[in-house]
Amino acid sequence: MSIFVRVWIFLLALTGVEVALAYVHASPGVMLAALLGLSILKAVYIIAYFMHMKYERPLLKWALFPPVILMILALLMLLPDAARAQCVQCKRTAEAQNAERGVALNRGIVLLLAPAMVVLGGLALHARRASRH
Amino acid sequence: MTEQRGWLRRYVFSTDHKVIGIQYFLLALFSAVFGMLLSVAMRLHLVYPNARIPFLEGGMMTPEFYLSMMTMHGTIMVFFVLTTAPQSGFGNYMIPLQIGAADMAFPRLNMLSFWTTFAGLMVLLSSMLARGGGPLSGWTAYPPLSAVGEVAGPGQGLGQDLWLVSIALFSMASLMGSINFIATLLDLRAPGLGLMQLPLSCWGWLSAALVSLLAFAVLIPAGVLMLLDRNLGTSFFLPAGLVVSDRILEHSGGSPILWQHLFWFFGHPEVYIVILPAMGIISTVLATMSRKPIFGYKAMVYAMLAIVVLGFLVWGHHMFVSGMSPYSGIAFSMITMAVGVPSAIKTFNWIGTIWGGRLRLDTPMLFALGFVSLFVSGGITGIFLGQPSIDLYFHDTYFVVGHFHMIMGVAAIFAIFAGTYYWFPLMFGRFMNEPMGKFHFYVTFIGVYMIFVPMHFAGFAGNPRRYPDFQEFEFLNSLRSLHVFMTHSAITTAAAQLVFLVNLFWSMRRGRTASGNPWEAATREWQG
Amino acid sequence: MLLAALIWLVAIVVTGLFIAPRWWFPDPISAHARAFDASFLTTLWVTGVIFVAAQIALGWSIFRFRKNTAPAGSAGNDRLELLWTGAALVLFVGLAAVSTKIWAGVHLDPIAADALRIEASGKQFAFNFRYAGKDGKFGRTNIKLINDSTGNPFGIDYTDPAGRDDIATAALRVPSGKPVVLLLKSRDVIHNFFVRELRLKQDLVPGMEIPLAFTADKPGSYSIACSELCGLGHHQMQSQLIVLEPEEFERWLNDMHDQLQVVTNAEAR
Amino acid sequence: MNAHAANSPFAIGSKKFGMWLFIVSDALTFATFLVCYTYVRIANPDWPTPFDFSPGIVYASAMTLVLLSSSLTMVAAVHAMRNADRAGTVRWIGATMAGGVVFVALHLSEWLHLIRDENVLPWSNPWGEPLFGATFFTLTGLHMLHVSAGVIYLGVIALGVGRSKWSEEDVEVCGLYWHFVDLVWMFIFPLVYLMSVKP
Ligand code: HEA
Ligand code: HEA
Ligand code: CUA
Ligand SMILES: [Cu+2]
Repeated sequence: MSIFVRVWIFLLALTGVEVALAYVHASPGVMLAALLGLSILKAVYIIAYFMHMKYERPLLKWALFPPVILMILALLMLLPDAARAQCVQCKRTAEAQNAERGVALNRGIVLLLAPAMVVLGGLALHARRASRH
Repeated sequence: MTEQRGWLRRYVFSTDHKVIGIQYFLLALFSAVFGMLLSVAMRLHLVYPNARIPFLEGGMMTPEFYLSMMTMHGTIMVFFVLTTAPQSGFGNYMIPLQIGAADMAFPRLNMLSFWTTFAGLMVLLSSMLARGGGPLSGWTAYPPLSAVGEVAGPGQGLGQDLWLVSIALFSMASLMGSINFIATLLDLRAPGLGLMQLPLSCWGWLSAALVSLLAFAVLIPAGVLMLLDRNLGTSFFLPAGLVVSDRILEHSGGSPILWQHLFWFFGHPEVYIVILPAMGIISTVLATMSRKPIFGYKAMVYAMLAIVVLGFLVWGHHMFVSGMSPYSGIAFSMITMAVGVPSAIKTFNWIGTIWGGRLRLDTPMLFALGFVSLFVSGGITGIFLGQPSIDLYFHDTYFVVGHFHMIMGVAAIFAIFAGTYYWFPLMFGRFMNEPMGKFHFYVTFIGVYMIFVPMHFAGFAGNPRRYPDFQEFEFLNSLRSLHVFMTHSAITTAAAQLVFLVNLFWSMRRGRTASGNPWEAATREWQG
Repeated sequence: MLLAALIWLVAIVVTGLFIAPRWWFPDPISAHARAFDASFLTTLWVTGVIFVAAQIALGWSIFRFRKNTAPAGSAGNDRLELLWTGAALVLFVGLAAVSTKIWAGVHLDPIAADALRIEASGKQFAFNFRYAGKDGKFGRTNIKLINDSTGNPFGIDYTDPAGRDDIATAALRVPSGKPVVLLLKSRDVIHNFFVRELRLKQDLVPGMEIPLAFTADKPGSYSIACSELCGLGHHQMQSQLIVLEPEEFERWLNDMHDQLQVVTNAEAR
Repeated sequence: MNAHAANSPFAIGSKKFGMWLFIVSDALTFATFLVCYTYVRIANPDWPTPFDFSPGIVYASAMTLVLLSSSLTMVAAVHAMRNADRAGTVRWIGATMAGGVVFVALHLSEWLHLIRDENVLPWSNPWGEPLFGATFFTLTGLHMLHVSAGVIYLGVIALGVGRSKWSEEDVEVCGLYWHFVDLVWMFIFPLVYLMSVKP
């Protein structure tokens, strides 16, 4: 039981760090990355300890989490359009700035394709291995 | 327990997987017949738009009535026929039998899932009668048309809300169903029955359940946001500066493209939810009726899994002309073309399966072979559409309508037919009538080619879809003979379905009795 | 037997329909449209061969083994499996590469700086086009001023000098051989700009302004058809693309401008 | 220890596996809402950032504390059940439910404050971008719905455990759901509140 209390304290501490971070006034991008990173860390602890994933067969997490992660990455593929969808008036003035953002986002798309390809490659490799014997 | 209650428990609120399977099957059958009648009415309106019809309000079919029939036809066919019969219908009936389990993992959830589907269908049907007309934004319901409410024209009031509620109910039912399917297939297999020994039909149901678990989870939020936009004045899908019917709307900040992304994030995987169980059923039928094991079992399984993964990454091919980032277009196109590869593997392996077999050309086998032919014809046209430059012309023309009717409208329907004729002896202890079955097959097979091949040519000529009639454009008038031909073919084909219905119900009572394992199948459901 | 024959028949009839087509694309009127036709034909040939081969093979397997008594076929062959996976992959990637080039030509290549800018706007159920006039600048707009009956479908604010010479029309006139860029918008729901002869289609999305560049090189009049479901009158929503010789186009533009002058003068009085 | 299904590759019971599948799917639902929120925020660069340290952030932090603690009591309930201590289980579940109720109460009072005092509504708010209110109420509302459903679910389980009905697995499955609701809040709190603190 004491391990769970320690996890609980750790999670509270992380929450405190998050709140403090919010008042550091970093740029939104940096802040988003930091907050998301901490949240994912918290989620990992909740899943591992409170939800007992740590005590299950590893196969369970391999079955459950890759699909969710892949789906969420795939969903991110729709974000490049957010910058395109701005109202016409704001767009006129912010055209240049948008173009820049567009390039960054487009690089993001390529990055997003990568996990899909890795998964597929893995599948193909596994298929080959399995067909050997 | 009273007599009455016993009957209710046994046949209506039953938790038995066989009863639920048949309930799903009958629900799909009813929906299919209704959807088919709608399609015939649509075809008639397309070529005789001004025909006088005595019982209708106004004396003829109005354009808004056509559009609402079209919406209903698409929604019913995709959701309540093709997602229901091959997956929930046959799946529920067969999975426990094929894996040697007593029932599904969660029988009560199963019942709940059926009745939620049923409620969804009722809500959908009632939407046609809603004040202000039935919903008419198509089965894809693009905002702003579908989100701004009555100002946008008829059918945008209560009808559209009911449509959304119906879809939400259906999604929840599908989530329950897929949880049940996955848990059953992984947990309840008979001792020693490994995953790689499952019949391919089970793999079809498993992979479709996986897709539906993840895809419907995205459709629900999309539907909720749309309902909020319509009823709470939010603007998730509505940008600033809308002037609809001379009224300035108080919305701002949202984006119509967002809905398209969410809808197709679900929508494309949805078409694979439709085809994966169909592929599984066909693989099983082909192997049994060729009296051979399936060719390349492992390749078939991996091809299905590849379709599951890739199927989630191609949704943007429905949006090439939507104003989406052109870079995304390239990425989506590449993956779309890659989806053709596992489909190609499956096609070759099906041919490999019949190659050298001792074929048994009974009706189920005919439908299975018909499926392969139609799948190739319909899949090939997908290769055109998957190229963004070519889609610049074909998007929303009858070429697309031809594509999806070939591969979904009929290939997947053929899988239902094959499954029905194949498992009928198991379900009812009798055969379906062979001469009637053969007649049904040949007329339907020729008929659907005659309906849907001409659609591709209409597409070449640039004929846009979702047009209630073709009177306004010079270039569409010249396609009239083509459309008349399609309409006549559709009526003939639809009439032939009557033979199927008669055969189905007649054979339940009167069909030739069947022995334990009439097709000499190797799978478990026949061994009991 | 019957089925095998039927499948072959289907393959032959369908191929026949393609070889002697009665229903086909209209003639192309731009370089892009011609590139489209070429790439379409390539795809048609590649997939056509596969289509015929697959149907013939299917029919042949049925025909050959319909009365087979000694089962002979194998249950798998990894070499073959790899072969067709690889072949399909190469073909698909090849087609996608060609397509991407044409796609980039429409949506990614920089638009010519001297291209004629025309605003195109959709509404239920009509298209409107706006030319910037002599000064080459579009005037300010305000949705409160939108009024179709007084001929101001764009809501041009005439207090803005740049807007005084803007010309709004219902048909799209462009000079032949000159690059044109349409700025597509919509005021209510999603519509679509589709000209068959240009082989181009692009949605008009409210809240966005999507550029679409083309250079038509054959004078004539062509239909613009709305190809995105926009409600009750979707099937009636149309306009004309009128490609004029450049001089003729100049003359038309001047005429429009003079008329505008007359109207504004009359208003001023 | 744990009853598990005959041929489960994971050696866990079907109910537990089913709950995990539900969680996967529900996680994706929340992810979709969050992606939509991100989307409209990118599309509207002048997104308001109105939350004061007090009461806004203090309140939300308190809610986080309550929810996290209720997860801890839920862990205790599962442990008690494992030790066949049914009375203890009911007590710990009771504590968890109390946590849930307090969370909802705090949340509702925050909502009321925003609606009544600050005039924030789903279709408009005093700080500009109307979608601010829409996303705020949708995300937190959906989460609150999950918490409320969880409290009812816990109640049903507690009642049954008191009458020696449910098994150890049932309590654990219920716990999974509860922790998941907690987990979702770990994303909503920073993304909805902390990303919108007043600069
Ligand atoms: C069962 C349903 C189903 C299936 C399986 C598919 C399969 C495919 N679909 Fe289709 N599609 C739909 C249902 C389906 N589709 C529907 C309903 C719509 C319209 C929605 C709407 O707007 O209302 C649509 C629309 C649609 C579009 C959008 C068109 C538009 O609106 O502009 C595109 C574009 O890429 C597309 C592509 C594909 C591709 C590449 C495949 C591939 O998976 C096909 C792969 C199969 C083969 C290729 C054939 C077999 C292979 C061989 C014989 C091997 C050798 C072949 C070659 C080397 C070429 N489909
Ligand atoms: C499964 C899907 C399916 C099926 C089977 C069909 C069947 C048919 N469809 Fe449909 N159709 C769609 C899905 C389907 N359609 C979709 C998604 C749209 C788009 C809607 C939109 O734009 O929003 C559409 C749109 C559509 C249009 C275009 C409307 C437009 O754009 O204006 C047309 C026009 O001709 C048409 C015609 C037909 C015809 C003539 C038939 C049939 O008559 C062909 C003959 C019928 C059969 C061969 C099937 C008989 C089946 C049974 C009896 C089932 C048995 C069931 C069990 C045993 C359980 N359909
Ligand atoms: Cu405008 Cu269709
Ligand atoms: Cu698709």
